[in-house]
Amino acid sequence: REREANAILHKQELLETRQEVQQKLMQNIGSELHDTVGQKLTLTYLQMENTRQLNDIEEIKSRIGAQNDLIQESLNELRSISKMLTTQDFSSFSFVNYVDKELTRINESGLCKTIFTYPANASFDFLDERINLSLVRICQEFIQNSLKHSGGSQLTIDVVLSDKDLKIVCADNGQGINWEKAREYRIGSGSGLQSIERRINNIGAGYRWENNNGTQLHIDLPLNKIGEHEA
Amino acid sequence: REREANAILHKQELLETRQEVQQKLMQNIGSELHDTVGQKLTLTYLQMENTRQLNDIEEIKSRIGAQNDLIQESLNELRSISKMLTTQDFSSFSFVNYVDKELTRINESGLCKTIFTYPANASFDFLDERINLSLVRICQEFIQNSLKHSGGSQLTIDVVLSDKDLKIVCADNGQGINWEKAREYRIGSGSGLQSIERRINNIGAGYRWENNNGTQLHIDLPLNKIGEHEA
Amino acid sequence: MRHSIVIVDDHVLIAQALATMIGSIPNFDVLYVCSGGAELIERFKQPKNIPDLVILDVQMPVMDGYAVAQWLTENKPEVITLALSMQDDDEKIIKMIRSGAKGYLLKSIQQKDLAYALNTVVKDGIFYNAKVSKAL
Ligand SMILES: Nc1ncnc2c1ncn2[C@@H]1O[C@H](COP(=O)(O)OP(=O)(O)OP(=O)(O)O)[C@@H](O)[C@H]1O
Ligand SMILES: Nc1ncnc2c1ncn2[C@@H]1O[C@H](COP(=O)(O)OP(=O)(O)OP(=O)(O)O)[C@@H](O)[C@H]1O
Ligand SMILES: [K+]
Ligand SMILES: [Mg+2]
Ligand SMILES: [Mg+2]
Ligand SMILES: [Mg+2]
Repeated sequence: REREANAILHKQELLETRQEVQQKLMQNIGSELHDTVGQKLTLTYLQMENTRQLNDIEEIKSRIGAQNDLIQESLNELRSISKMLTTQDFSSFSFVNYVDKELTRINESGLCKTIFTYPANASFDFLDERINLSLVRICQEFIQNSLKHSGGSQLTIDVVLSDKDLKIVCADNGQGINWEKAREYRIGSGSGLQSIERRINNIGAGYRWENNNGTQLHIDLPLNKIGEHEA
Repeated sequence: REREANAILHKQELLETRQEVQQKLMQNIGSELHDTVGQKLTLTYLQMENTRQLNDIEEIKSRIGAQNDLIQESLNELRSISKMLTTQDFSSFSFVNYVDKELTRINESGLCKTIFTYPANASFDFLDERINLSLVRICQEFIQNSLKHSGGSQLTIDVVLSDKDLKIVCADNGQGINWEKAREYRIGSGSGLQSIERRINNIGAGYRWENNNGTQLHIDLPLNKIGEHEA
Repeated sequence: MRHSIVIVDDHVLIAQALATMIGSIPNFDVLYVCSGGAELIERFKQPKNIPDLVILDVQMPVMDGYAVAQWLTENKPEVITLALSMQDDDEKIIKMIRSGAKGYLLKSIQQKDLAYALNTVVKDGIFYNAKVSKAL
């Protein structure tokens, strides 16, 4: 009986997290569309208006060529975003795949340089969907904060797997978190930093923040704790 | 005890539907990006390439002007899609609002002419989230089928509210459903037509398909049935 | 030798822009453009409307590119089909090739690349650029 009730609550938590991940992804893609494709097209538009004022036909033609390259780039971004939206399947996926896709897209969009390292041959199948989704939400939140607040030019996520634990280090090379200032935000309940910490606790992992040429978040998930929640 | 279990199942169904609505919206926006902004930019690109081959400077300049109008249009569409993605809130909304937004967007994108009529002053607050979401999913599916299969140029949704019932008529002016052909699809479990019918049944409504200068779906939700599922 | 081309795309303006581009490629002439498979099949009833090459959009309502390519393969195998798409999706490329397409072009193509693709496909019967080779 107790067990059954737990299973149901667990399922519910899963569904809620899945929806949250999805909603965040939509928001991120929405602002990315605006910031990358939108900016590029605006630039193209302005440059073409300038081109129209010129009087040297060869110059005009060479500018059209350059502006068409911008359109080509916008099209490429649009294609990858469109594909991301149409093929995203949230019901079965691994956090490594997701983070890989997400960082690749951000890198290609030119918003920020991104580096993702993970043990290529390792299987992460031992992680259940709840942990996968939670790790995705944590990384999503870190990535958004870095893009929004850090002012840095590079984002790195490293995943290291040992017999004992799964370690994830998220880092940017920005100005670092001003914890004095951030404290105000931490009082409110819905903030990103709080939700990062809450989720890490929920999956039985530990964490450590460092300001070290930017912001670093060290996450440590002991493998022997996995499955405890399910029991 | 029984009641509690029911409430939980109900909540779960809700979360699942919410996620489904969201996922479909993402897919639709993904293919819409491709079909509208993508095609427009592709057209701009091709036309500019052709403009580059010309030798009359005045002609070139007037073409740049026309192509810049296309870029401007693409930017407008991009903005509205980006807004849709960033502001969508699935936790509290009415199906009328949602359908209104969705049809407006499709109309503006030029994919298809759309008309939405509903009693402007009526409140739909008596519908719970489950029914709202189900109605959204049904309309989403009908709209996508019309865009994909009908070949028609117009999509209409009419909502009529009386003391006794809520009537919704979805219609396109396309080639009509070929039920012989559609039967093959109906054997598979995940198809759109099947999910439309299943959802209508689930909320206690009735339906009728008509082929009448296109496809029409008549939905009839008796108001006295609302709330029965909750009891 | 001159080669005649028909372009099929539900976005008629794109078909026309491509037709303009082909207009200045030596030895290739656009016979007409049409907006879907049904129209193409109707036109093909007259022998004078059958070209050497069909450039075929992948995503079209009612009858998509795969269906049109299959129809062409079964009914007019002598006509060379080139697939045309906005997306360079592996799955789409493979499916079009399976349906009988002899090559795959992105819609946002430069004139010189289009010229190269057309010349290659009439010479070798096939045009595999890097993307197609990778997908296969
Ligand atoms: N990577 C970072 N670099 C620099 N400052 C950061 C970084 N991450 C967070 N901060 C600071 O911490 C504050 C709190 O972050 P938090 O994610 O909790 O809220 P937010 O990003 O402002 O809002 P929300 O996440 O709810 O949209 C931010 O406003 C910012 O000042
Ligand atoms: N509005 C419509 N106009 C014309 N034909 C339609 C329409 N809606 C459905 N059909 C036909 O009915 C078939 C079944 O539709 P259904 O939504 O079940 O599947 P689908 O759209 O092909 O695939 P899915 O919805 O799973 O992506 C379609 O393939 C199409 O031939
Ligand atoms: K020519
Ligand atoms: Mg934040
Ligand atoms: Mg369908
Ligand atoms: Mg098309």
